[in-house]
Amino acid sequence: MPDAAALLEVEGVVGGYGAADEILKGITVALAPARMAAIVGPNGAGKSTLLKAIAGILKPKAGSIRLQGRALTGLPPRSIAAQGVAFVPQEANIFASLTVRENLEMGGYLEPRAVVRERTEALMQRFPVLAEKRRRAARTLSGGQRQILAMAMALMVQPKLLLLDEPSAGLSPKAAEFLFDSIAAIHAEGTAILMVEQNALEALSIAEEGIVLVDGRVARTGQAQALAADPEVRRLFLGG
Amino acid sequence: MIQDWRDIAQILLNGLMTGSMLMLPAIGFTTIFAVLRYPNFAVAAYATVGAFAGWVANTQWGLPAGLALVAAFLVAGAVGLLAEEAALKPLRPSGPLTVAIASVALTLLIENILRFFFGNELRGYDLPILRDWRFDGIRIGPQQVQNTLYACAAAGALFAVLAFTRLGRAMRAVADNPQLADIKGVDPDRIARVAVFIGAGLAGFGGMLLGLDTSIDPLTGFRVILSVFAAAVVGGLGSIPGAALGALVVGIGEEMAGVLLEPAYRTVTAFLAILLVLSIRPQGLLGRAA
Amino acid sequence: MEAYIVAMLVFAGFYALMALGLNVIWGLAGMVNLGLVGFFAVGAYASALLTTKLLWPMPLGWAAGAAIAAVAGGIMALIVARLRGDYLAIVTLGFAEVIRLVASNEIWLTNGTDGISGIPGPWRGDVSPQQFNLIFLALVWCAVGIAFLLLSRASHSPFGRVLRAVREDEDVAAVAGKPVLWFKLRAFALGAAVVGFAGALYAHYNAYIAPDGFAPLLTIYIVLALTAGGVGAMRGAVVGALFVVLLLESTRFLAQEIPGVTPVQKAALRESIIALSLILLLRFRPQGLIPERTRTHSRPGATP
Amino acid sequence: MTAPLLEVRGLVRRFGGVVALDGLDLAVRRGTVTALIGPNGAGKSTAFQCISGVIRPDGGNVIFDGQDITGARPDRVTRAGLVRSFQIARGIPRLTVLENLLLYGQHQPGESLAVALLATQAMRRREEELRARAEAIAARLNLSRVLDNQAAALSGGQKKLLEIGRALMAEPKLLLLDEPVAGVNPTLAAEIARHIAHLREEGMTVLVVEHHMDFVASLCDPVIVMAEGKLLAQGSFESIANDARVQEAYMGRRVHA
Amino acid sequence: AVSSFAIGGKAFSQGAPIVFGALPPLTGAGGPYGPAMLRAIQAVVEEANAAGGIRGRQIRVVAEDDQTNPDAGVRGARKLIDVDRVSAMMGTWASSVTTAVAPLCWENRVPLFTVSGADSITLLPHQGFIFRTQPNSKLQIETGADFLLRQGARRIFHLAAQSPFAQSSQDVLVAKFRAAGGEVVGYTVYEREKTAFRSEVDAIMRARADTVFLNGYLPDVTILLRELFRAGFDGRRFAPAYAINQNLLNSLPHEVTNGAMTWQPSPDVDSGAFKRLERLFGNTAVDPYSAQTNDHAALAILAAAAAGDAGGVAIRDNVRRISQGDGEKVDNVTDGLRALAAGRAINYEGSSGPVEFDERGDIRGTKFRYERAAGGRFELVELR
Ligand SMILES: Nc1ncnc2c1ncn2[C@@H]1O[C@H](COP(=O)(O)OP(=O)(O)OP(=O)(O)O)[C@@H](O)[C@H]1O
Ligand SMILES: Nc1ncnc2c1ncn2[C@@H]1O[C@H](COP(=O)(O)OP(=O)(O)OP(=O)(O)O)[C@@H](O)[C@H]1O
Ligand SMILES: [Mg+2]
Ligand SMILES: [Mg+2]
Repeated sequence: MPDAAALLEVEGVVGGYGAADEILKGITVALAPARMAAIVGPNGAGKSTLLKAIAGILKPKAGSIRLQGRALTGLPPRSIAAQGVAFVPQEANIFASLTVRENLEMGGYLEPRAVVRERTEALMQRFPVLAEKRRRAARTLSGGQRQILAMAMALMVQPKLLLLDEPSAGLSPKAAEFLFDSIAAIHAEGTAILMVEQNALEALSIAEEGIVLVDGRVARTGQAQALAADPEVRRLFLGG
Repeated sequence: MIQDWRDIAQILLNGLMTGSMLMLPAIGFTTIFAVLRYPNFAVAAYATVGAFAGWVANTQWGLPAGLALVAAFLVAGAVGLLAEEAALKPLRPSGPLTVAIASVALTLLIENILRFFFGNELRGYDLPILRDWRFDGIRIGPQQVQNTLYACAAAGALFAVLAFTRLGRAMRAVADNPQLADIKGVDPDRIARVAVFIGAGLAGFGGMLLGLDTSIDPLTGFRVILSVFAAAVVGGLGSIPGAALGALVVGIGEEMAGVLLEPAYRTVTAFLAILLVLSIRPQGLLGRAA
Repeated sequence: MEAYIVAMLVFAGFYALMALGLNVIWGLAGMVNLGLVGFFAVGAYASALLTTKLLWPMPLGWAAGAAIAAVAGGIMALIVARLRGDYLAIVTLGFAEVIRLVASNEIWLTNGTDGISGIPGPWRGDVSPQQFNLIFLALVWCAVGIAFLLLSRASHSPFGRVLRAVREDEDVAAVAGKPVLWFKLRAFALGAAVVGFAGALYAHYNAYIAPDGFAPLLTIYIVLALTAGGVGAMRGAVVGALFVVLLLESTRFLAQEIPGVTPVQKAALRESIIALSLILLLRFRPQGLIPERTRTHSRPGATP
Repeated sequence: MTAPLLEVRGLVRRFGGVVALDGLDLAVRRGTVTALIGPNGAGKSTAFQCISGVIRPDGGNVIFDGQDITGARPDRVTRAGLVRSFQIARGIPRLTVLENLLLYGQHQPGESLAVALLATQAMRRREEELRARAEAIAARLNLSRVLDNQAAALSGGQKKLLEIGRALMAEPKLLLLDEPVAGVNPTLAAEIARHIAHLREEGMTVLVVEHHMDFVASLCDPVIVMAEGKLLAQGSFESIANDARVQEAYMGRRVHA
Repeated sequence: AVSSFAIGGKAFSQGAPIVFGALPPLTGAGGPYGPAMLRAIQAVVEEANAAGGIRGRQIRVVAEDDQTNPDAGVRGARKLIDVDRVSAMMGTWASSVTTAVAPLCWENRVPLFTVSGADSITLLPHQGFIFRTQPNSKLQIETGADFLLRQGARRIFHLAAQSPFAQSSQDVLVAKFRAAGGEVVGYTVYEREKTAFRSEVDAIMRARADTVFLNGYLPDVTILLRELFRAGFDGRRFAPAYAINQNLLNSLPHEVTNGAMTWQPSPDVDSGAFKRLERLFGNTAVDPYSAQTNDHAALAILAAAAAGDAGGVAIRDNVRRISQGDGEKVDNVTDGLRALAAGRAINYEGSSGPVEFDERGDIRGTKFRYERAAGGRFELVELR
């Protein structure tokens, strides 16, 4: 059911890795422009796999993915990026051997030079750790520092759609709070966000919609606050 | 054997001259490694291809040395690109070792294709051979000085590109994490092609210089691949200035043979030098720690 | 024709032994060893010298060949302890070259590039050349069989599991409580022993060894054999060796059928076909003919 | 009070210009689940690296169970009974989950070459024991389903679980966990907390780095706070959460008790 | 298998063709030599087939590439012996290949004709199955040294590629030069596969040698000549004719090669066999190895014809009968076959010399031709 108003439409997507090619067992979700949805669910449910499929890293076996009505299915990641989708993967999300500054510059690879310079400076101000470590190789960052860098790289472009895979993992409470504030701010500027989070309560509290993914299927969808309040969802997926 | 400082200076200079022949192929080798992260032994074949391309340009079409070198670069680069796309690229998902091994087979293949068309005869260029310069009893070869200059220029230019340009950054990003680079909008395949073209081209360029110094046959590149590989490793794989430096270490190591052991043990002294360097710096002179 | 096939199977046996040895060092423990032919030479020279100069009985010579190669392998492992991947490759390659040069230059010991001839073979001269070939065929393939069984056992044992862990991540293996260097050393020595044993047998089969015979080309063949067969799988090593000998030999007959080219072109075509087949094999069977599989499976329905 | 199981005195580690550890002192008492918290980049993981022998400290001492293990190789540290997990999960990608677990099993005679070749009875018996233990641990961590998968084919969270599972396999006296539940589903995280509590009952001592305050609050006592490579504060979770310095450096709004 | 290496497609008269195995290096370090060696063998066989073959039986050559590697050589020899059932083997080049292949030959009773130089080869217990057309290094170096002394050399530097005859050459040189009041001022063994020899050349310059003996092979001697030129060495340069051959002269500028001297075993200047081969090879001059393999084939053919039996033992036993003694002198197979058919005894004089063997299978007192490079060509200095 193509929705004229939707920014992102994922319809009946089936896909996986090599022999295990049915990790996603027919996923249908949609996101309207400038909305934010949080995806929650147990480990191994297929959350990251879904984001990878949208970002073009994984070619789905069946189903379709559309951005503003245009098919993304089968396009390489760089083309999808060029259409305004920024993706922060869960693992291996920085260039370890490049310096922090170069990482940011790579984040803005598709942007003009002047914009890159300007945003690099802006982001360094926003995240002072990055400014402090600008000349260091990213591999020397601590776990939390890496996470911030990965996030900042995605902010080097002004995407229509931001895909975040567990952005707060490994962040101190203070840093996580700051991060969620930042995400909310980016969202407020009109960016649509699809975010996978294990820090589920926090995520559902800033998102408008919630999606519960279990074993490759969408188990529940609905308003974020409502889901967060649902006792069964709380018990099964949100740690009580 | 060593009587005065002149002998020492001469040995060092000889090492430099010997090393100068390895520099360009080593830089080519390391350039490909820097982006694709596997040792491409086919640079041996690309060097031979360059030597033959230069030979054809020089003796068959009558082009001067400079233009023949350009031909060597272009033809070797093109062959490298073609071979990469057809033979090696499909193997990349199987891991660097598989590609490395396939590149050895590729070397055999290209060597024999050349043999098929050119036979085993030794060939020489239509170029004069210059006498050495002498300074106070020390001997320097103009040809080798020229080689060194070419290699340093190539190394400098490449290093600058890698370190300071958008393309260079993208190359290093692809080397580091091709998938993430793709996500950020880089076409890793295109970057790989650029690297392979430059790397193979430089190997071909170096191969022709090698041919100028020796003579060419289908084994021209193969004879030096061990030393080339050693140079790149000693310098630190993936480091462009490292490859140039490594070539010098290997060259000097080989020329020291006469002093340390016997000339018949050239390779042994070279490997002792390599072992020494690697036991102090396991990642090579200018390489980054793992 | 039968005699020829027998002889080629003997060769395949040597290659299989070498591939098995390499598989322990490279396939299991993940240490790139391009110095294979060096250990082969050490085994060959040790046994040849002991049996011709000191008149040791042959089986003792073979055992000594394996033992000396093992010691060389152990020393090598210590020297390269801190090196990884391609850095290891160049040092081991260098080792093989050093062995070859020593064999060429230390004439007092090795007879230099003249090589050592007249190395005894079991019942050589007492039986016909054909029978000698058959005896050796049995001998070599027995050795392959025993090596195969022992190494398979080692590879599926806890010992092999640690080696595979070392191959993937030394830090993790160390944190798991395993003395990484000690494991590497034993793997290197074990693999080198098998290769050295192959060298010893080879010397007595050929009756003659010379430095020229221990050129890097042989290492290339074995590495190709192992890759073709499947790195990590012991069966792969044996299958790969057979495959490479088949490829090397069958191309002779194929090349003969090509009309209208000179002999050099034929030779070039033959080697091209060999190279091309290997590239194609890697392309279409990237894990080799026999991919590595782990044998430790959980029991069905296992619950706490 | 008995001597602490682990004692770290004046630990220093520099990386080029960066001082990651700047004279860290800390002690872990036997039978506790101690938390080590602190801002990102405080030096927690570096402290783990130094204690477990993966990197060498530039100064200071690590004393474990009465033994000075400063700068000892990681395998020795592990065999002494101190096992750590990695923050950024480092599975052995081409081994299966089961093999990853078995790898951490100790006292396997089959790791000697001769025994491996002979496949002795002792080896097989020990292998059975380890296997039973591995299966039990996997079941606890929800990994039973992926026991035969290669570690490379796990989801991000599953890899973290495998990290914990492997460390448990070694039956350590002291377990060092670096962010065990980052990226782990909250329901499972709570279960892991219960499991760790259970291990403490059985006499194991645990030092855990974690940013999830619910997890820390429910499980850990005492809590050690470090910042900029040094000890900042120490005490029960309550006292820590109310410490102004800690709030300033570390806690967010939500955690203010 | 039917071989397309077979020469002479004419219908076979009488019975199966006789098969000769050729095992030259077509790839690897010997690659620059092998192809011409094989061509020389085939030329003779073609000629013999045109002359009606051996008592009506045609001859076929099956060639295998020894890859300049004993391991590959042994596999190739196995195939020739076991599959093609050759009655003679010829054209092995590298000493290591020859030594490795030799036991197979004598065990299977197949004579082996070789150009390898290592003295040890004919000392093997080969039961007469080895024939070496290359003079052993003692003989060869002695004549070379005599020539150099005649040319006025007194201070010689011996630069030898690592090979089985480096040391024995050195011993001979020292003895010869000392006896003549000269001196070997330096002796260096170098690694053949290297691409630079600057330090070696420095040593020559330092030793103030008036003559340098480049005891190596084509690729390395090419580099050495170049290096000597660069260094401004103005003494004599002397090398075996297989190291400095026409191919080398073609590949280097004339000013580099002018004056370099070579020597090789040779028949009389006007030898018909040599002329024939020269004609066949067109403008590339005949190198010593192909001159020898040309004789390998001729010897095998004539021996088989003389025996009336193409078996290996028969060939072994008849080689000396047709190559020495006071039979009718012939310098080609056509004449030889005709003479034998007519029942006359013959003495074959080949393109590499009079080819007479001693009891060990070594070539006996042969003549040598000494040449000097000038303007990219060889000119004869003397023949004795
Ligand atoms: N190899 C290294 N080279 C240079 N600096 C390093 C290296 N490893 C760590 N650092 C620096 O040392 C500091 C401490 O890092 P560490 O990883 O110990 O932090 P952490 O407390 O574990 O943080 P997190 O909670 O984010 O994981 C950081 O500033 C980090 O950038
Ligand atoms: N590279 C891979 N190859 C094969 N299977 C994989 C691979 N990566 C993940 N899987 C499997 O796919 C399933 C879904 O993985 P995915 O990473 O999407 O989970 P997730 O929902 O993101 O979990 P988590 O919260 O733990 O990150 C898991 O069962 C996992 O074992
Ligand atoms: Mg995930
Ligand atoms: Mg950390």
